[in-house]
Formats: sequence, structure tokens, C-alpha cells
Amino acid sequence: MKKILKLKKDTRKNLITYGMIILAFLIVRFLSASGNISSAFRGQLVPICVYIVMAVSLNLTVGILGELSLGHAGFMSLGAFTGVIAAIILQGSVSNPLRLAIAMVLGAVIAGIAGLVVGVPALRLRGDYLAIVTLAFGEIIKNIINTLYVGIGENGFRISMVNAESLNLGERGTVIMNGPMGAVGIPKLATFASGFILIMVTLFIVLNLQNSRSGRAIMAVRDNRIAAESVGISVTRYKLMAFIISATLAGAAGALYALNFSTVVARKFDFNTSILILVFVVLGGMGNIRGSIIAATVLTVLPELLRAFNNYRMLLYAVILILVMLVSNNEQLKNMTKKFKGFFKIKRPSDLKGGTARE
Amino acid sequence: MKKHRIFCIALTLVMSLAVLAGCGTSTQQSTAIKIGGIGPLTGGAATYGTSVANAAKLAVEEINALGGLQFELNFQDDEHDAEKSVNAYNTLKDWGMQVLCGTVTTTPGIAVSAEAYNDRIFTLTPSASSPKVVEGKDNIFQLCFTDPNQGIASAQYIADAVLGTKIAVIYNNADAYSTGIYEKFASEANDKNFAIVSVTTFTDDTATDFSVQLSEARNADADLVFLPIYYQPASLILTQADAMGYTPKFFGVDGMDGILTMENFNTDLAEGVMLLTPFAPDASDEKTVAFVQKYQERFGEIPNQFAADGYDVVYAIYEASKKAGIKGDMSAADICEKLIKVFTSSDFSVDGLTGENMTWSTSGEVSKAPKGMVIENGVYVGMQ
Amino acid sequence: MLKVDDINVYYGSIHAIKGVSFEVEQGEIVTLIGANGAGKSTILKTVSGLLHPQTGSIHFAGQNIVNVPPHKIVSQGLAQCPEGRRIFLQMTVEENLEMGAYIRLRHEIRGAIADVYERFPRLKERRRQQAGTLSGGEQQMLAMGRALMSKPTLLMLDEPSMGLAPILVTQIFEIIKELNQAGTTILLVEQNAQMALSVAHRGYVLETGRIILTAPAADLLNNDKVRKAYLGG
Amino acid sequence: MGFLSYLISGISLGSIYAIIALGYTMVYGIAKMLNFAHGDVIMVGAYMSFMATAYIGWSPLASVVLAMAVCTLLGIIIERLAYKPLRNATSLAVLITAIGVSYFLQNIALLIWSSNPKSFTSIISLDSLRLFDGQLIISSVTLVTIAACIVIVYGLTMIVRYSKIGKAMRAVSEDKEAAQLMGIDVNQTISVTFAIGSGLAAVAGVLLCSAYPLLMPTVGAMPGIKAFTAAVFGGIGSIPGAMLGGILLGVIEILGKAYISTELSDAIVFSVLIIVLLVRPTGLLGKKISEKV
Repeated sequence: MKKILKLKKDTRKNLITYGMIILAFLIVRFLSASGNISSAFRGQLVPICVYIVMAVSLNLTVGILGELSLGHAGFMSLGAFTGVIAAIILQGSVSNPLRLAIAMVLGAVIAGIAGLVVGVPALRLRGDYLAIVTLAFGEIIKNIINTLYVGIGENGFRISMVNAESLNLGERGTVIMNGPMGAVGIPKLATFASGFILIMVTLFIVLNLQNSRSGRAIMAVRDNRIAAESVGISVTRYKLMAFIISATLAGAAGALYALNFSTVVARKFDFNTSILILVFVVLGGMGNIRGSIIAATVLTVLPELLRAFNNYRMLLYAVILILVMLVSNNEQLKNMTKKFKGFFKIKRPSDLKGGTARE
Repeated sequence: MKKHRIFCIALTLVMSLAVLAGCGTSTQQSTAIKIGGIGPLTGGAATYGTSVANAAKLAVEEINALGGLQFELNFQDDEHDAEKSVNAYNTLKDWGMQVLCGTVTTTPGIAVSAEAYNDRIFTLTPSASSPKVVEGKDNIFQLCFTDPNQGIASAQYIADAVLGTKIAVIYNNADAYSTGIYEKFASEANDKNFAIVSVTTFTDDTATDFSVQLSEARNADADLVFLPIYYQPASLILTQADAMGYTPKFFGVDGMDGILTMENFNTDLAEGVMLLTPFAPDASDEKTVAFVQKYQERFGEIPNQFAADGYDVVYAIYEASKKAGIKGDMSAADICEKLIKVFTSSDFSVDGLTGENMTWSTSGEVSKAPKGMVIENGVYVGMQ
Repeated sequence: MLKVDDINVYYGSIHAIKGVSFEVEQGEIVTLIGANGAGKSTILKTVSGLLHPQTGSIHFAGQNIVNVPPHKIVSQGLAQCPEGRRIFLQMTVEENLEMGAYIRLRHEIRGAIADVYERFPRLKERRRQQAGTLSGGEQQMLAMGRALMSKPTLLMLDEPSMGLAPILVTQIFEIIKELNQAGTTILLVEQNAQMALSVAHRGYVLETGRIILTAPAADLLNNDKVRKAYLGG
Repeated sequence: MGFLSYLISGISLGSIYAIIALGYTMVYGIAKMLNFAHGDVIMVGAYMSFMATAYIGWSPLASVVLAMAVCTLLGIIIERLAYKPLRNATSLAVLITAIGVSYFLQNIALLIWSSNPKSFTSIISLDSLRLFDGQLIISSVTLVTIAACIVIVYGLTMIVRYSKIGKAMRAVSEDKEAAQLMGIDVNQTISVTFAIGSGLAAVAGVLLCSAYPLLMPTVGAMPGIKAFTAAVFGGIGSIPGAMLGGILLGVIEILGKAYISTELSDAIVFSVLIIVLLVRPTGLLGKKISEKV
């Protein structure tokens, strides 16, 4: 116990986050094994994992790097379709878990490359202008994927932008992506366990980055770009690094998402999905990884819990969203909780040492 | 960061409730057969789901009033999204669904039918029209035509009746339904007595201005414009063509149905529009008249083809259930096997609003004759 | 005229102003001096209503003005010329002055503008120019002119000499004296303690959010501690 | 001739984007927030005009006045209830709230007016203009839309430049704190801006549905996003910028469809946007961002 208390505050916080995820995983596993879990919730396990990864990765861009991105779903889309193509091509040649892993890695790589391509020009812009470029990127990806036909057949791997027939796949060919009809006949490889592993990997990467030298540099860039530049931090490099990692993780999440449903269409990854993920990040707290995890989980489950309200479901969701924003930003309430917390505050050794003066 | 802590605790509580929510589902048995329905009730495609849900409700009420076999309907929203649709499906499963009437739209339909296939839940979709919905799944059936069938039938109709020689096509290339019909139509057109002279597209995001598409059709001297799309964008196309002074023949598919009953629509614009549809709300047969009247009384709107599909689905399940001797206390899997047998048997046919003598093949596709209609003086008239 | 009583102000969790009390009488020039970060500007912002004290009271002309919104405080006759001038760079000189008289009626504005032009002839020459194109000294004049447009009975000036050449500083302080002689009460916040104390009647010395000393300005000028800390010897 | 008619279609579509973009840009300039619910206010305006003409039988002009009145009121209410309490919160918190409001408006419209689309009767019933022996036909809606856009931009520019409230808006947009010290009621100024922006949204809604007469609860969503893009394109915060951005966006969309590909028209529009922003990082007419150290 003493040893844990001695650890740095950050490390302790991170351990709690990991612990929380592992505990949640074990509880769900246990409930699932004993049959105490609803189909509705079981069906949502993989999407929840995906949205957690999406939220945590977007938090890297929005919370930690401090740049608003409205096109995060675009990277998810690239990862999703890359993952589907990989999974279908590898059908029968490798075992399922390996196939899923390869699909996720490839999805991540392609999304990461896109992150580089978008990031280099976009990160020169700031604020809302960067936001609009990411939005535009997401829309372009959606539009292009909608006109893309991909298949594998006698002549190998083919791509076309005209129609499925022009792929000339021959009798036994498979159309993998069929323009606006999206990818169909996707093998359902995603499992809750794989989602759990992806979350752990994401947390490992993001939390380590946050507490590393690079992470501090990134946050310095966020807080004061000019000051950071003046002490020799390469702004572009660190911004790009955070942005690419964020895109890469979104790509992996996209692949996992696509491989959980038998069909996926480009339209799914539109502006609204990007916004949805942004809502997770903002509600969970900027830069607060644990908050993102919780917000992503709750807001994914919430619309399902509201099903009892039938037609008023989405209306209620909107009202809850607005109220939560109003309440969590209410000055008076904030002061009240502060006093409340001060009353119960337990003095920890790290707090006694005299704060942040020496590091 | 700290301000979120209390909020987080509250959220965690909600989350725990979510996990436990399913635990309470009782195993109480009722004699009614539990029918689940899935379709978009909110969002951009809400009108389709709402029509199906309304009509299905109507049909269930009628059937229950007969006193014999009892149905219980639970219709869930999927926002026209595969993920939400699977969620809706799982919710229905927790509720104890025995037969699925859904889904209304195609992409969610493909995702849900894969689940229903694994779970052995009998599914009859009112309007998810891609062949991918039923392909390779013995317990999934369709009540509507498949998209390729509509493409073939349209090409056939146009060729047989020599409706036009130069055809322009405007379709929604972000929509599976529209693209599915177009692709088959285009490949059928090869050896027909007409030529496709212009093909243009739009997406849901650009479905406002059609001046470019219409100009291209006019510049290519098209005498017939084929619109394998839904009636909402079609109404815009008709309005804009009229404003441009462009007056070709317009030919639509079943998605075009609804254009005449669209509130406040100037039906003069649709004069002469031809379409293939299995349902016309102003048909004079007894069944349609009764249905339209009841629907209008109940929901204040004139039913469209989606409503007719929803109504027929419930009645098809009802007829088949009667024939198979299904009872509410049977398991979903048992019901599934029995219904498959009935639906694919040669002596099972249903007379519905959307077709006489509908029969089903083992692939799950329906066989019924599409009716060619032309709009004259604001009403459908059979085309021969 | 202005009576600040035991106010405590927080920035988030930082306790910026700790139990500060002071008074300004009609017709006086009172100055608050102190090092950078002592809380001088925070006090002025609190008086103006931009910040709210957690505890304590502020009375202006007998009325409690805590929790009165800033635009209403202006109409009670209390104007502030903020630190860093904060003129509207994209608007013309004359528009800036009009903004200063936002609470006044249309027919009063003409006369007020004429008065300001009389006091600052340079501004009249540049009336149609965008404020962003003015020199630093001109900008300070504009800021003061703008604050005067509301015809305040108490004018608060926050670092009017900041960033100006010495000759301009002298000029600005001359104007401050003139304004006071014309009947405006002035609360002056300055880092340039020498200059401030030379025009003021009384002064308060502020250190890390507390008032540590108060005396007539002449006494402060001769106070050893003050000399050492703020007057460079 | 084809080009000319495409160009006119583009300007017409662009004029609608421009009017919507003006609402975005004014609110952004003063409140520094992206009001994503703006597109849904358009939808409400269109429904109001529809109800007044189709159900009550009012004249088109009266219906527009009603729509503007309702939307103005709606704008003020939204601002009071949802945005004002967040005046000191982060801009992202406000953004998310705006999205909540957008969902709210769409879903309440769904409950009130049902999901079935309605056909909007154009408020303009004049004959089309025929030029060059009928080779070029310009519909009256197009002419009215373009004229309305010009009048609105002119009117707004005059208001912002010369009126007392307009000057207050400029002052608030430049420096909120200093504006308060001048005696400007910042909250009231922001409310007025919302009111004007929402009133404009009503006009945009009526014009949008007159040109493209299909009315659904989601009708404002996509034009809203496009108009937001247009506002950024022209330089967000700038009134002439919003007009230029809107019209250019419309023209690029139509010409892209006509000469490159109808399938990729969105990709084309957004690619042009990205390129412009890379060359001019604050939009076509945007002001340079001065950076505070």
C-alpha cells in the first residue's frame, strides 16, 4: 500500500485506469459465462470497445494536442474497409484470430498513412480552419469509397471506379466493396476479447505517450505554441506524431468495427459519427482518458436504454445531452463540488510535499 | 478534470444498470406469438420505417380482433444504420421475439439477417430489397421484389411497350437500392431496342439541385428518363424539369410510389409518369380500399407502398402460421423450421395488397408480378 | 465615493485578492502601486464588475455594486480605461469614441466627442483612420478619450504609461492632472510608482494580493521601504 | 449556353448557402461559437411558412414574415436556455450543446410534422425568364433568391457598419471585455445577433424549399454543413466572405457536377476547400489571426 502511494500521481492514475478496464472485462466475462447478461448488452460489447478506442484516440488530438478534428470517422472508415479487404483475401489461409490481427494492423497502417497525408498540410492551420479541413477530409473519403469497387477473382485483386462488372472477376470472384452498397459478407471475426486487447494496447500507447518526454512536448505545444517553439520544441513534428498515432488507432478500431457486422457502408462513417465521438471526448473531459472511456461506454449504451420511450427516444437523448453539458459547466455547481471535495479531501503524501514546484 | 468525477460516477451507475437491465427479462409465456419489427423511425429514412410500423400495427390489431391466433408486435427503431439495427434486433431477442418482420431498409437488413440466420429466427422483410439480404440464408424471406428484378422488369417494360429509344438514367449512387436497380437495368439494356444515352448520379448529400443531371439528359436528346430512386428526390426532379421546360417521359420503380400522396404535391407535375409498383393506394379492389381507409383514419396519412408491404408481411406470417399450426409457446427455432417449410412449399401462396398469389422460392425471393402504372389525371391507371 | 471593503477574489483556485479594503474620496487622485502580479488590475476588474469577489462589498456613490453587470456600472458613472488600452483596432477613431459613449443619448455624443477632440487634437486629425494604425501614444489618448466619453464621475486608469516613451508619459500624467482639476475623481493603477505618486493625493501599496501600506502620496515617496521596493533606491 | 445556365444554377444554389452562411458567420464573429443547430432553424422556418400557406391559406409574403418571427423567437429562446449558461465554458462545450440542440429540433419536428415529406409550394409564382429564344431559362425563384441574397448582404453590411447595435456587435466581436467597460451589454448584443441570424435562417429556409420543394425534418442538416463550409471558405466572421464563400461553393458544386463527375461532386467541393485553405489559411476574405504570446 505504501509503495503505491509513493508512486508518482500520474502513474497511480494510469494504474487505476488499466485496473478499471481489466475489472470491467472480468465482470462482463463472468456475467456472460453465468448467463446473466442481456443479448442487447452482449451485442454492444464490441461497438463499445470500438468507441472507447475511438474516443481515447480522438482525445489524443483534441484533448492532448488541442486541435479540433471533425473527421475522425474518416480514419475509422479507411481502417474498416482495409480491414475487410484483408480479412476476405486471407479467408481460409490463416486462423481467425491471426486474420483479425492482420486486418487490424493493416487498417491501422493505412489510416496512419492517411493521417500523415492529411496531417502535413492540415496541421499548418489552426483552430476552426483545421477542424473544417478534417471535416472535408472525412467527406471526401466517404464520397470516394462510395464510388469504389474492389474485388478478388481469377485475375487477382482488382479495383474500379465504374461498377462491379468492370472488375472482370470471373465466375468465382468475390466483390469485396460494391460501391454504395458497401462491403457485404464480412466474416464476423471481432470478439469482445479482441476489443479488450485493442483497448489495452490503445491505453498503453496513449498513456505512455502522455507521460513521456514527447507527451509533455505535445502538451507544451497545446498550451503555448510560441513558447514551446522558443525552447526548441519542433511543433510540427510533435503535432504530426500525435495526429498520426490518433489516426492509426482509429484505423484499428475501424477494422474491428467492420469485422463485427456482416456489412458496412461508407455512409456510416460520416460527419455525424465524427461528431458522436467528439461528444464522448468532450463529455469525458478534454485530455481525461478515463473520462473518455466512461463517456464512450455510457453514451453508446444510453440510446439503447431509452428504447422504452419509443418515439421520444432520440428527443430524450438530445435533452440529456444538453442538460449534461449545462450541468457539468455550471459555475455554481462547480464551486459546490469543490467545497464538498475539500471537506473530504484525504491528504496524500504527494500533496503534502508542496505541490508542483520541483519536478 | 476533477469536475467530471461526480459526473463519471453517475455515468458508471447508469452503466451498471445497463448490464443488469437484461437480467430481469422474465420467462413468462403468453399465448401470443411475439413478432419483432425493425426499421428507421427517426433520422432521414424515418418515413419508410414509420409506414411499415404503422401498417404492421394495423394488421396485428385486425388479426387479434379475429380471435384466433394472437400476435404481439414490438417495433424498434434502427435509424437506418447497421449497428443500431443489430442493437434493435438484440433488444427484441431479449423481449422474446419469435418471428422477425424486418428490416425495412437494405444495409441494416444485411447485418440483421446474418444474426437472425445464426439464431434461427424466421425473418420476412417487407422492403429490404437487395438480394444480399436473403442470399445463402434459408430462413430469411423477402416480400418485395429484389432490386435486380426491378431492373430487369423495367428494361423489359420499356422495350416491350417501346416507351422510348433514348434513355437517360438518374440514380442515387450512395444508395444500395438505387444502384442495385440501375446496374441490372444497364446490363439488361444491351440487347434491347433502346439505348442509354446519359447516366448521371446524385448522393443523399447532393439531392437538392438536379439542373446538371436534367440538362445532360436533355442535351443527349433523351426521350425517356429512368428514375430508379425514391419519390422524394423524384419530386424535385419533376419540379425542376418542369421549370426548365424539359418534358420527356419519366419512368420510375416502386420507390416512386408515394409521389401522388405527398402532402401538398402538385400532381400535375407527375402527369404521365410511369412506374412499376405492386401497390396503388387508389386501386378499387376491396382489400386496398379497406386498408387505405383504415390507415387514413388511424394515422391521418395515405399509406404508401412501404405501408402495404408492412401490412402484407404480417398477414403472410399469419397465413403461414395458421397453416403450420404455430402456437405462441413454441420456441423461435421450432417456429422458424415450420415457417420455412410452409413458405417454400408449392401450395402456399398469399393474396396481399402488393400482389395476388405471392409465392416464395427456397432462395427467399418472392414471386409476384409487378404492375405497370401510369399517372393520369392524378391517379394511377394500369398500363398495358 | 468608492468604498471597497474586505474583498476576496479568486481565479479558479488561486486566491488573487486577499481581504483588500480601500476608499476613494470625491475629487481625489488615488493610486494603487505594486509589483507586476500584485493584483492591481484584478482589483480594477472587480470594481468594474468583470470579476466577482467571493466575499466583501464594493460601494460606489452609496450603492452596492457587487454583482451588478459591468455595463450597468458604467452607466452609474464609473469608467475604466483598461490595461493595454484595449481599443477596437478594426474600428475608426471616431467609432471608438462613439463606443465609449454607448450608454449616452445620440445628441449628447456630438458634444462629448467635441470635448475629447478639444483635449486631444491629434485624435481629431485622425478621426476617420482605423484605430489599429495609430501610434502607441495616440492609442493611449484614444483609450482615455474613449473612457471619458461616458462622462464618468470616477475614472479608473490601468497602467496608462505602459510602453510609452518618457516624453509621452509626462504628457499623459499632465492630462491626468488636468482631468482631476476639471472635477473627475481618478483611481490610478501604475507600475511607474514615481510618476503615479507625484500626481496622486494618496496611495496604497499592494503586495501579493494584500494592501501592506497606505499613506498620503508625499509620505510614500519618502518612505524607505517604498523607495527601495518601487522607486529604484 | 450550357455553361451559362450551369453558372446561374450554381449562383442560385450558392446564394442560398450564402444566406445560411451569414447566420453562421455573424454568430461566430460575436459569440465565437459554431452554432450547429443553425441548419435546423432553417427547417423550422420552412415548416412555418408551409403551415401558414398550406393549412391557414396565408399569402406567401405573410408566411415569410411569420416564419421570420417564429425563428427569431426560437433563436432567442435557444440562446437563452442552451448557450447563455455556457458563456464562460470552453467553445467545445458550446459546440456539443449546439449539436444537442440540433438533435432536439430534428426530433421534435419529427414528432410534430411526422417523417412524411411534404411538398413545399414555392412562395414565388412569377413566370420564368426566357432569354436567347428560350435557350436559357431562368426560373423566378432563382432570380428572387439571388436578389434576396444581395439585399440581405447589403442590409447586414449597413447595419453592422452604421447602426448602434451593429457597432456594438463589432466591438463585442473584437474585445468582449473592453466592450463591457464601454457599457455595452454583451449578453444582449449576442441575443440580438442570434435573433438576426435566426431570422435570416427563416428566409433561407423558405428560399431553399422554394427552389427545392421537399420538406422533411432533416432538410436543414446538409445545407447547414455546406453553409458552414462556405462560411469558413470565405473567412469565418466576415460578411462579404460568407457571401463569396457561399456563392463559390454553389458554383463549384454545380460546375463540378457538370464538367467533372456527378458522382464525385462532394469530393470536388471539399478538395477545393482544402486547397484554398492551404493557400489562404484563414479563408478568402478572412482576417489574419494575430497571435498572443
